[in-house]
This record gives sequence, C-alpha cells and structure tokens, in this order.
Amino acid sequence: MIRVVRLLILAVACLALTAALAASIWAIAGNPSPVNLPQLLSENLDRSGVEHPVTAVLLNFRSYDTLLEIGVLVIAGIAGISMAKTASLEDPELRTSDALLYALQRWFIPLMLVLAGYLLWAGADRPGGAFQAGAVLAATGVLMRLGGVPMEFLRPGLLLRLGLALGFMVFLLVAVASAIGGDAFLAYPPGMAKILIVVIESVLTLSIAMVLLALFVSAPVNDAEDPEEGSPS
Amino acid sequence: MTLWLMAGLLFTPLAWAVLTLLTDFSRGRLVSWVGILVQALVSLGLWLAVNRDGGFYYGLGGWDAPLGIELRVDGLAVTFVLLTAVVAGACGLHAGVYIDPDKPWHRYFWPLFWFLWSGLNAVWLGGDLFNLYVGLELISLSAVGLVALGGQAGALRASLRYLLAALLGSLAYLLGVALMYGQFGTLSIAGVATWLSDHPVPAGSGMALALMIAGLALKTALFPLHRWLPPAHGIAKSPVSALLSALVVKASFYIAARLWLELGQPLGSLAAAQLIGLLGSAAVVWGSWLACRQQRLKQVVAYSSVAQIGYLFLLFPLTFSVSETVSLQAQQGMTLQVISHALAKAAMFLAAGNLILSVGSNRIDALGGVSRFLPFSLFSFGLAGVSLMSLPPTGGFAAKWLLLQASLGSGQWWWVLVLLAGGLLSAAYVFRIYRASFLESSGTDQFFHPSRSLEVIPMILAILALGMGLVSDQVLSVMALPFAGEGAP
Amino acid sequence: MTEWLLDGLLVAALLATAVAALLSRDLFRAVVVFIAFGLLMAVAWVRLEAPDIALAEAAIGGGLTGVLLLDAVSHLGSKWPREGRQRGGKQ
Amino acid sequence: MTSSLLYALAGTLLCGIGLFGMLWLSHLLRKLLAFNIMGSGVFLVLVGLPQNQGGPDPVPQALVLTGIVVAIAATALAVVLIRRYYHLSGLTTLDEEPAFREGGPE
Repeated sequence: MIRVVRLLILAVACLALTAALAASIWAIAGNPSPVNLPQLLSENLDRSGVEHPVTAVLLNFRSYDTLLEIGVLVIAGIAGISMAKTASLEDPELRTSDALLYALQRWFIPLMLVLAGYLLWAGADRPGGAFQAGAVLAATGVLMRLGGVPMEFLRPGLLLRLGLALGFMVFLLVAVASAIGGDAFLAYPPGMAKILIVVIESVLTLSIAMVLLALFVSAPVNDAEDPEEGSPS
Repeated sequence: MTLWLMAGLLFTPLAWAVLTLLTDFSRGRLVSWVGILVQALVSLGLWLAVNRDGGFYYGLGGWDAPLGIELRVDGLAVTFVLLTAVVAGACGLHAGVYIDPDKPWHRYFWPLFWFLWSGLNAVWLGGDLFNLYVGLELISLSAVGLVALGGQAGALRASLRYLLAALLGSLAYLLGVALMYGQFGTLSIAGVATWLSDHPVPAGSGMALALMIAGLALKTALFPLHRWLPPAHGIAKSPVSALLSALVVKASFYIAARLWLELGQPLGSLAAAQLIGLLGSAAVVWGSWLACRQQRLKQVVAYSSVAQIGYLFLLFPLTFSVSETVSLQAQQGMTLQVISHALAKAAMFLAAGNLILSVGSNRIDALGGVSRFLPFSLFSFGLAGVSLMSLPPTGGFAAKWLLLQASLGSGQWWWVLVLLAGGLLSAAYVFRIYRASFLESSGTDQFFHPSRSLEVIPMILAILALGMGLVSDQVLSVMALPFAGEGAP
Repeated sequence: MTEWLLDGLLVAALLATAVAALLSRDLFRAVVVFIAFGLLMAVAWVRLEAPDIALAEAAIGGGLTGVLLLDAVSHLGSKWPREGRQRGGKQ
Repeated sequence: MTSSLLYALAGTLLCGIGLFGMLWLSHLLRKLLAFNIMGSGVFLVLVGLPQNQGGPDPVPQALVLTGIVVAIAATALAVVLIRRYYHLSGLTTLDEEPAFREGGPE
C-alpha cells in the first residue's frame, strides 16, 4: 500500500517536472537568442586549422573541455583496472568457439580497422574524428577478445598504463608547449594547428580505444580487499 | 609571468596525474611531494600576483568567450585555489604516510588524487557553464574512485550511492545548461550576466537556473538530498574523507553560489531564496542532531559536514534583494565559512583517522583512555571542534558573526536562531567524543602509536582554522580587488 | 508532411523503447531494448543534422554500452560465486 | 514549431522517464539504464533547442560529443563497481546493507 502511494507521488512529481520543463522549453523556443554563436564560429573557422566545424570546436575553440574529458575517461580506466584481477585476463570463460563469431571476425576486423582509420582521417573536414574512431577501434578489440585472441598488452602493467595515458600526455604536452613560449595554455602556434590537431587526434584514438577496451576487459573482479578503517585486520 | 603561473597551475596537477600513473605507490609519493610543492608555490604566486595587479579573464587557447572558454581569475577564485593547495597538499602528505604502500591497488591513489586536484582548480576558475560541468564530472568520478579504491562491499555500496547521486546532480545541471544555451546562445556566465543587466528577463529562463541549482544542491548534499554523503565520507580512508568533506562538496556549492550572485537577482525569486535558506537551516539542525546520535567516530564528523554545509546556503536569502552592504557581509561570511570549515574539517578527519588507527576501532565507545596516548591528535580534533562550534577567535566565529550581522541588517532575524542552535548542537557532539576519550576503560590498554608526521599535519590545519579569525580582514580584502572586466591581460 | 510523419514515428518509437527498457521484467531483454533505443537515437541525430553524434551514438549506444551491459547482466545473473566457497583473502 | 523543437520536447519526456527510473527502480543496472536514457534526453534538448531557430549549430553538437564520452566513462565505471559489489556481497540493489557490516542509524 505504502509502495503504491510512493509510486504515485513519484510519478506525479516526475510528470509535473516534465510538464514544467516542456513549458519552459516552449517559452524559450519563442525567444530570440542574443548571441549568434554559429555565425561567429564560421567567421573564425579558417583560423582553426580544420574545415569541419565540430572538430574545430572540439580540438581548438573548446579544447580545454576535450582535455578534461579525456581526463574523465582516464579516471574511469584507472578505477576500472584498479579493481581488475591480474591473473584473469586470459580467462578461458571468455573464449567462444562460435562459428558465426569466427566468420564475423575474419571479415569484420579488417573492415572495422579500415573504418576506424577512415573516421580518424575524415575528422578534419567531414563528420568523424578521434572519438568515433576510438570507439570503433575499441569495438574491434572487444570482438577480437570475444574470439579469444590473446591480449597480453591489457595486463595491468606499465604498458597498459602508458597506453591509457599516451593520448592525454601528448595533448597536455602540446597544450603546455605554447604556454612556455608565452602564449595562452592550449593555444596552437600559428600555422601548426592542422598538423598538431592531426597528431593529437591520432594518439587520442589509440588511448580512447585502450581505455574503453580496458574497462571492458577489467570486468572480472579482484578478490582482495582493504579492511575497513578500524576493523581488525 | 602571470601567464606562466596560470599555465603552471593548469598543467601541474594533470601532468602529475600522468606521472604518478606510471609509478608505484612509494615512488608516486616522492613524485607527489615535488608536485605538491610546485603546485603550492604556483598557487601562492598566482594569489600574490592577483593581489598586486587585480583579477583578469584568461582565454584558453587564445580564444575569448563566447567562442572559447574563459577562466575567471579573480580574488575569490585565487583564494580558493590557495586554500585547495593548503588542504589538498596536507591531505596528500598525510595520505603518503597513512596509506599502506604494499597493496597493489594503492598505486592508483595518486593519479586519482591529482585528477581530483585539477578538477577543483578547473571549478574555482571556471567561467564557462559547460566547462564547469566537465570539471564537476572530473571531480565526481575521481572522488568515487578514491572512495571505492580497494574497498569492501560497504565501501562499494557507499561509492555507488555517491556515484548515482553525483550523476543525477550533473544531469540536472547539464539540463539547466542546455536551457541557458538555448535561451542566451552563449555558455559564458559573464556574457549572460552582462546581457541580462540591460535587457528584460526572457520567459522560461528561471527554470534553467532552478535546474542548475537543484542539481548542484544534490551534489553539495543539501538537506533533504544529503543521504548519500555520510556513508561515503564515513567509509573512505581518512585522508580521502578529509578531501571530500573539505573541498569536493565545496566545489559544487561554489558554482551554485557564483551562479546565484551573478544571475540570482534577475532570474531567481524571493520564495526560492527563502526556501533554500530554510533547507540550509534544516540541514544545520538535523545534521547536528544526527551527528550527536552516531555510534561511529567518522560518521559524527560526516554528519557534522552536512550541518556545516547548511550554513553556506544561508548565502542565498541573504544576498537576494538586500542592500549592497548586507550582501557583501553575507558573501564574506560565506567565504570565511568555506575556508574555516575546509581547514577544520580536514584537520578533524585526519585526526579522527589517527585516533582510529590508534585504538583499532571506529566506534566512539572504544575511544576510552585514548587521551593519555594520543593527546596531540585529540587536541587537534578539539581545536578543529572549537572552530566548528564557532567560538571566538576562530574562523568559524568570524564567519557566523558576519552571517549574523547580515541577517540582522536585512531584517531576516530568523536565521539568527539557526546560527545559535547550530553552535550549541555542534558543541554537544564535539564534547561527546571528548567525554568518551577521557573515560578510562576497564579493558587492556593496547594502543598503536601512529608516526609523528601523521599527528603534526592535522595540528597545523587546526591551528590555521583557529587563526583564520584573527586574519579574516586580510583574507577578505582580496574579494574587493579590482577586476579587469574585459579580455586577457 | 512525410517528414513530420517520420519524425513523429521516430519520437514515438524512442519513447516506447525507453519505457520498455525500464519496465521490462527480464533484465536481458531490457538491455536489448536499450540497444535498440541507442540505434534509434542515432537515427534521431541524423534527423537533427548531427552526423558526428550519430556516428558516436551508433558506436557507443548500439555497440560498446550494449556489450558492456550484456556482459554485466550475464555476470549478475549467474550464481553468486562466493556462495558455499571459503572466502579467500589471496591476491 | 520545427522538427528540432519536436526532438527537444521528446528530450524532456525522456528526461522525465529517466528521472523516474533512476529514483524508482532498485536494480542497479536498471538505474544505470535510466541514467543513460535521461542523459540522451538532456542531449536532445541541448542540440534540439538552439537548432530550433537557426540551422545546425556545431557548438552544442560538440558539447554533446563530449557529454557522450563523459556518460560512457561514468557508465563503465558504474558497471565495474556494480560487478565488484555483486562479487563481494551478492547484492544487486542498494536497498539492503551488505551482510557483514553492522548498520548504524542513518
């Protein structure tokens, strides 16, 4: 009975909130917007080094967002591998001998690698970019993993941690290099924007794929645990 | 010079996060000592520079708002940057000794610690609504990772609860940001405030502010959304609890306060301001009451955080539609409360960690007799408690004195009752722990003696909290610093 | 007019899959419906002229999140490994 | 009214559904699904609302890409935590305390 009443209250509250939100959106949609950011963006696009506006926003105009976002991803990766069981990365349970999966692998993996490469390359002037390419690369890795391909590099050793941090590290070094020269943090030296963005995107693709794959693989968990503070150990 | 300091401030924590990721715990500790030193020097340098030349906007990547992201480097922001350097540095030094270096997963403590620090700096300086969202997520995820690090089922339960609350809060905030962008076409807080100062308020934009503040209130654990906080802060390792209570909850509050001070007058309403003040008062009373009833030491300190956070929210009614002087008093009171609570609560959690380490139990009734063995840590705990009780000359007293003046000055006398009740109740829970530790237990005296450096750090923090009241005028003077409104320097 | 019909159908399908993903009794089915939701979202992004997001959503919502959650469902659905086993503190 | 606005309004409904799910459902994986649905709703509002008046706006599109990365990071972290929590306690909800820990008043 109490459960039903709580359900009703919650449902009514959520409905009311949704209605209020929809009303505000309806009102805002009718108001003129004082700043025309897309226009400002297209005026500055040729100074950004890439032709595709979304990539320009992500890796030049608002690159600080992207830097911190990769940080968030690395944090998730760190938290993931901190709970991984070291020995189980070659878990035989994960190997499947499905004929369909095998066929999928034969045909899909090269195709997906090509797709990832294309997405990365296309990012400069068309939809695509580091994140999409990284996601496709990670999906390829998951498929290979399910097929039982050994992945030594995913052991939580130095190599994995280096891979997790690589993209972030390169991004950070580029960011600080211009600051040492007296420019703002994250600014690109004139004329170098395009090449630097391509370099950053390539390493980001690898790191993003690595983090996502590590999070997938680290799912088998570790038995060891810390005693709670103050409990007898 | 200032530009290099800014770059150093943004670069150091992120770079150290990567560096410590590549080492193990013990080497990470050495690396982190260097990092803490660098970061403290850079923060101090920036504070001095802003003190001398006034604040400025810093366009990242050389792009100004609204196209790029601008950081707002003003007196308040650099004060909090410096506070973070002091408190996080102290917690880092304490953790280096406190945490067992032999557990393999503890190597991940340092990268998470440094990511947390970089997120905090991003929030103090942030002037862009969406960038603040990313900064908040950086803080939340690293904080959750720290709580869960190597933990038992209880710690995982607390961290999952924390994670879900933090994510829900972030989404509410982001929804508010979406409405703001839809309405104003820009993400710069200053840009929105400037436009609103000479235009009528557009319909529907109040909802945006309400959503953002509601989400942030959930992340700050404002009553009645506080229930995720005590388990998470209570069960984390003591240096982590200190970081969470002293700094992490302040980050989301700081954004809410900034938004309210810039946009509250046009977009807010009197009812909303009073409601938030009322919830803050309820947090003070209810949090203190529950703190008195806890059986475990760190739970007492955690519930005390719920109460002390409540005071901060009195800022909302005390700055809405009041005279300039009253509003300034309330802002100063809020600033001092953030600083003195950060110092005192960090001292308290670190000292509590020492006490627990010493008696081998986190129950209050197990503390009997510890006063003879660990007088130093107990004294630090008490000194921090004096600041929470707001006795003169502590920073807590100066903060509440300013809030009291602001309440009387604006005619909202009812907040004075809250200030008094909160002080009395906090005295009750601090004395309760004191009483327990002076009782002589009949059992055997088997106390472990933690190393000297563990005891010194909370003492320094507690003395800083105590002395904050004496130097409050100097601290508050940075808030009146000139601010160069336009462009990078 | 056909565009409006398409948008309307898409929105209805989005809402229906969202509700179904949350209310489905079987957790496995809920995740499968959620993957369908992710793919519909990708179509919605195309309709909103946001091909970048559509690509990311298809790779993430349809691919990675789905696999991650399906894997978790099968793990949580299996018998609790510690039942009837000694709790070993070994690394 | 344009189709962008239609998607923004659909986004609010998804937010409402997701919010309800996050608060009402108790299984942790279902809460996670609800979080992702609510996130998708917020992203639809973020892109749909500004595009109501102009053409496609790359700025919110970039923001949503960032948001999706943050959301997948949070989801993956939550899945790891949930699996470890289940591994250690055998529970899939937060409703009850794990067995080997005494409960205090909350």
